[in-house]
Amino acid sequence: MSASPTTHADSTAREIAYVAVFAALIVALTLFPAIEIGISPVPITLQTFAVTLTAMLLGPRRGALAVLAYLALIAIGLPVAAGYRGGLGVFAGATGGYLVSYLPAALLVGWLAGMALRRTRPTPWLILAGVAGMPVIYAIGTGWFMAVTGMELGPAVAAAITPFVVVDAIKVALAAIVTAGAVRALPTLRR
Amino acid sequence: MTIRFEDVHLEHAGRPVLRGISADLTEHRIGIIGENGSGKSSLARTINHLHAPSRGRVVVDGVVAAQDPKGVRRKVGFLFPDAAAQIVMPTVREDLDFSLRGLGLSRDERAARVEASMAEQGLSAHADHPCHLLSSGQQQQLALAAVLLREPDVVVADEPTTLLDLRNLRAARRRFAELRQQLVLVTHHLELLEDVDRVLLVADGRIAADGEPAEVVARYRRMMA
Amino acid sequence: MTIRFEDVHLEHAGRPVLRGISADLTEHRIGIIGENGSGKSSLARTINHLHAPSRGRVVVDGVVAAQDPKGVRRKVGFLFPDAAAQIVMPTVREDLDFSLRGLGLSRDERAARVEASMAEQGLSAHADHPCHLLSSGQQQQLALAAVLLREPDVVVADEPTTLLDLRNLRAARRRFAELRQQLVLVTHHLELLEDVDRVLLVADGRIAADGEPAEVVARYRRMMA
Amino acid sequence: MNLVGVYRAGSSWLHRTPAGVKVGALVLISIGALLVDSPWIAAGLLLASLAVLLSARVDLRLLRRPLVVLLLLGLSLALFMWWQQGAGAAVVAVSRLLTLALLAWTVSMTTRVSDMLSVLLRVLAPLRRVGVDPARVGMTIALAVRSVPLLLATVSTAQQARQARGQGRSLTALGVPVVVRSARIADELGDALVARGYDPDED
Ligand SMILES: Nc1ncnc2c1ncn2[C@@H]1O[C@H](COP(=O)(O)OP(=O)(O)OP(=O)(O)O)[C@@H](O)[C@H]1O
Ligand SMILES: Nc1ncnc2c1ncn2[C@@H]1O[C@H](COP(=O)(O)OP(=O)(O)OP(=O)(O)O)[C@@H](O)[C@H]1O
Ligand SMILES: O=C(O)CCCC[C@@H]1SC[C@@H]2NC(=O)N[C@@H]21
Ligand SMILES: [Mg+2]
Ligand SMILES: [Mg+2]
Repeated sequence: MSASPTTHADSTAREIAYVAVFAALIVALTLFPAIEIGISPVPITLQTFAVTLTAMLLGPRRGALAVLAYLALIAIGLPVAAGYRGGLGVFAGATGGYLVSYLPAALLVGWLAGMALRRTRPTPWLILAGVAGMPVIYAIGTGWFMAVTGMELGPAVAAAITPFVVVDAIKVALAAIVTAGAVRALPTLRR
Repeated sequence: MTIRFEDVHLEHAGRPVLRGISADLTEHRIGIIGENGSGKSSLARTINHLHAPSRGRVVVDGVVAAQDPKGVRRKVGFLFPDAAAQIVMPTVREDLDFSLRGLGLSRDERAARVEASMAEQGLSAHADHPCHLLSSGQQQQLALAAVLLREPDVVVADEPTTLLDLRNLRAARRRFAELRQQLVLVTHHLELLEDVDRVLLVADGRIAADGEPAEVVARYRRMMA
Repeated sequence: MTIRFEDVHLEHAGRPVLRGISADLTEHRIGIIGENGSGKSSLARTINHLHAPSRGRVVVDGVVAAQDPKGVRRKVGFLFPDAAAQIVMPTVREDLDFSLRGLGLSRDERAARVEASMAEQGLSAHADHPCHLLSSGQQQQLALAAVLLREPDVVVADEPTTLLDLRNLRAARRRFAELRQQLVLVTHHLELLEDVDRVLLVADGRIAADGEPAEVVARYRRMMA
Repeated sequence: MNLVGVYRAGSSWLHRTPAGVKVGALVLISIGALLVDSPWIAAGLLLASLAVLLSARVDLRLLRRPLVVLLLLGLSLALFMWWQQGAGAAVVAVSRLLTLALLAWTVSMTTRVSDMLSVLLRVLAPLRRVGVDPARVGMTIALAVRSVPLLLATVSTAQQARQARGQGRSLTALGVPVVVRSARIADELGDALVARGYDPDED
């Protein structure tokens, strides 16, 4: 039951609650199955799904704050990154760039999704909004990966992008479909 | 219809939760009671293999749950304590239609069955309403309608009447009493047990009493005194 | 302690939910009953200004809720239907300590009060346990302890006994009966009303009956027949 | 399985070590591990962190599933690095991965979240000047930690509900109820904060 916001302090408190709960949702979906694929040092996770979904549902501001809270949980040492890793060291590792990239990605996707949701048939537009976040994630993620592993661009792309493009596109599309469904199911969700 | 528990054991996070449950449920309506944390929900969830026993097995009408989870889930409809947890689609009509997926029905056939179900449950006026704006009583009704649409042989209901007012409680009770399916009802609403044929009392993962509703309920009251 | 509703109106999403509620609650224990969706929770939530009335006002012990929300929330402790939902900190000790924030107490003073509260409620052994590992009865206890730590003058409880077994229900009932604070209890568990001094029956956003518990409950039963 | 909020009271030297020291050491060691490129040193570091974990005398059963996931991750990393850069690089990369994980587990099993938060608040204090309110950050993180078990339960209930309805694979059937429940949990948590007198502008 969302209540009518009564004072400024109350709505700030409620915003904090939303940010915290969706940060926890990103954790829950990350820990859900961190699946291993073929031959890449980077795991497939539901993070991209969770981050895209959160940004679409909460908008750029609260969405990015939720991502930031998730990154803070990792930073203080809680084992909530893929593979149950945690601590600041995770950011210095090969996949740290992906984690950082979720922040600009959430801002972009959240902003685009806001426009998509004003359309009468938002789903295709939401999918586009989600897909727009992928290059952001790959650019920062792969750059970081190259810096940490010292790998050349070619093999780095083969390790850090190629295996994921299709699955990520599917995850992003699913996030869009879930968002469209959830917004219809609970019209009060995105104020 | 027989639900058979054969020495069912279950652990959650390494802690034993069910410690050897054996019983044959053949009656039309069976109640399950017991204290908080005794294992009632866990037991109910082994029936359609939402939990996998660590030892022993559950057999529903000859189908071993662990061997054919999809098969038992076709036979067993399940109602969760929080109806909102099992409503998956945005509107009432879509959610009911969702139940008919994968059964090989034609579009028209599905639409017809959904209409009939809404009419029967008095939900027609809400067909295109967002499910989560319905009242708790209506959500509960929708959850039951969605389960019945798949024509199960057994309905397992885990505390389906929390938060209902007197009228909705009575309506729910009537709906359960009229069910032609076999019913397994987990509940803290002891007055609902007046309608059942047999009651199991679960205590600390074991069956502590099993038999006539009035007797078992009296035993439970003494235990809780 | 007086809780005064002065012609309180409330809308949700443009739909009227409370349509002019006026009453002076001065008794020690007041029950609120009514059908699902009649407006009970909405009414209870105006007392500590979780909802802002669209017309009229609520005054608690001379403090106008809309003018001084923090002030009324110091006076009014609130229990939600789902105890787990009002536990905001990871462990028992931290959650209790959260209640003492912003009261200008020293660190040691806070720690001492938290210890005392845990001892009183028999929660000391769980001080550093994650709250989600507590049983439903213990979570309910923790929620009440957290409310009482702030030493409110009034406790408003919105269906605080759902999903409890017989023993926990009885324990909760005893805890409410022993409360020295004024109590406003919204409930569908009609037997809890045997302990109260006055009952309000809410119907469609208005007060449909108000008075002796036995009479009002009988009226409600007739209404729901 | 979830390793958030797994702290259990204990009396090992790690339990007694101040949170700041542990979190700081985690940072330093993990950065150190990244600078190491000798397989011997990397492997030694891994053995040392294993010894540290064991010396915490915590309930190791909690680690069974995380360990399986981590070892799978390590295996694919090993194969990849071996193929790309040879055995030495593989040992370094895998040791690094495992070291970071084992140490993080050790810290979170022996440190109260509230103690970790006070460390964070101290670190964030200078950011007050650029408009960051450390108390608010700490509150958000504490609430997130509190919410993790609620959300894991939400996901698993939704998964069960979708199975029970005979639709074990539909992602909408999982996603929509999870989102609706999450929004409800957030609303309830916000209500509770307000009702319990939380004021984000003070502290
Ligand atoms: N997913 C889980 N992980 C760990 N422990 C669990 C899980 N689910 C249940 N338990 C534990 O198993 C025990 C039995 O739980 P169950 O839900 O079956 O009890 P119940 O009889 O249905 O109780 P209630 O009356 O409160 O619904 C409890 O101690 C509970 O804490
Ligand atoms: N946040 C909200 N947005 C829109 N409508 C709401 C909201 N909260 C409550 N309502 C509606 O207001 C009406 C009164 O709701 P309220 O929760 O006060 O009823 P109640 O008497 O407590 O019912 P119950 O016995 O089911 O708890 C209902 O029709 C409900 O659907
Ligand atoms: O260490 C982490 O927690 C980060 C893992 C990053 C995984 C990346 S994100 C983009 C791509 N899609 C996936 O499913 N996995 C990789
Ligand atoms: Mg149960
Ligand atoms: Mg209510």
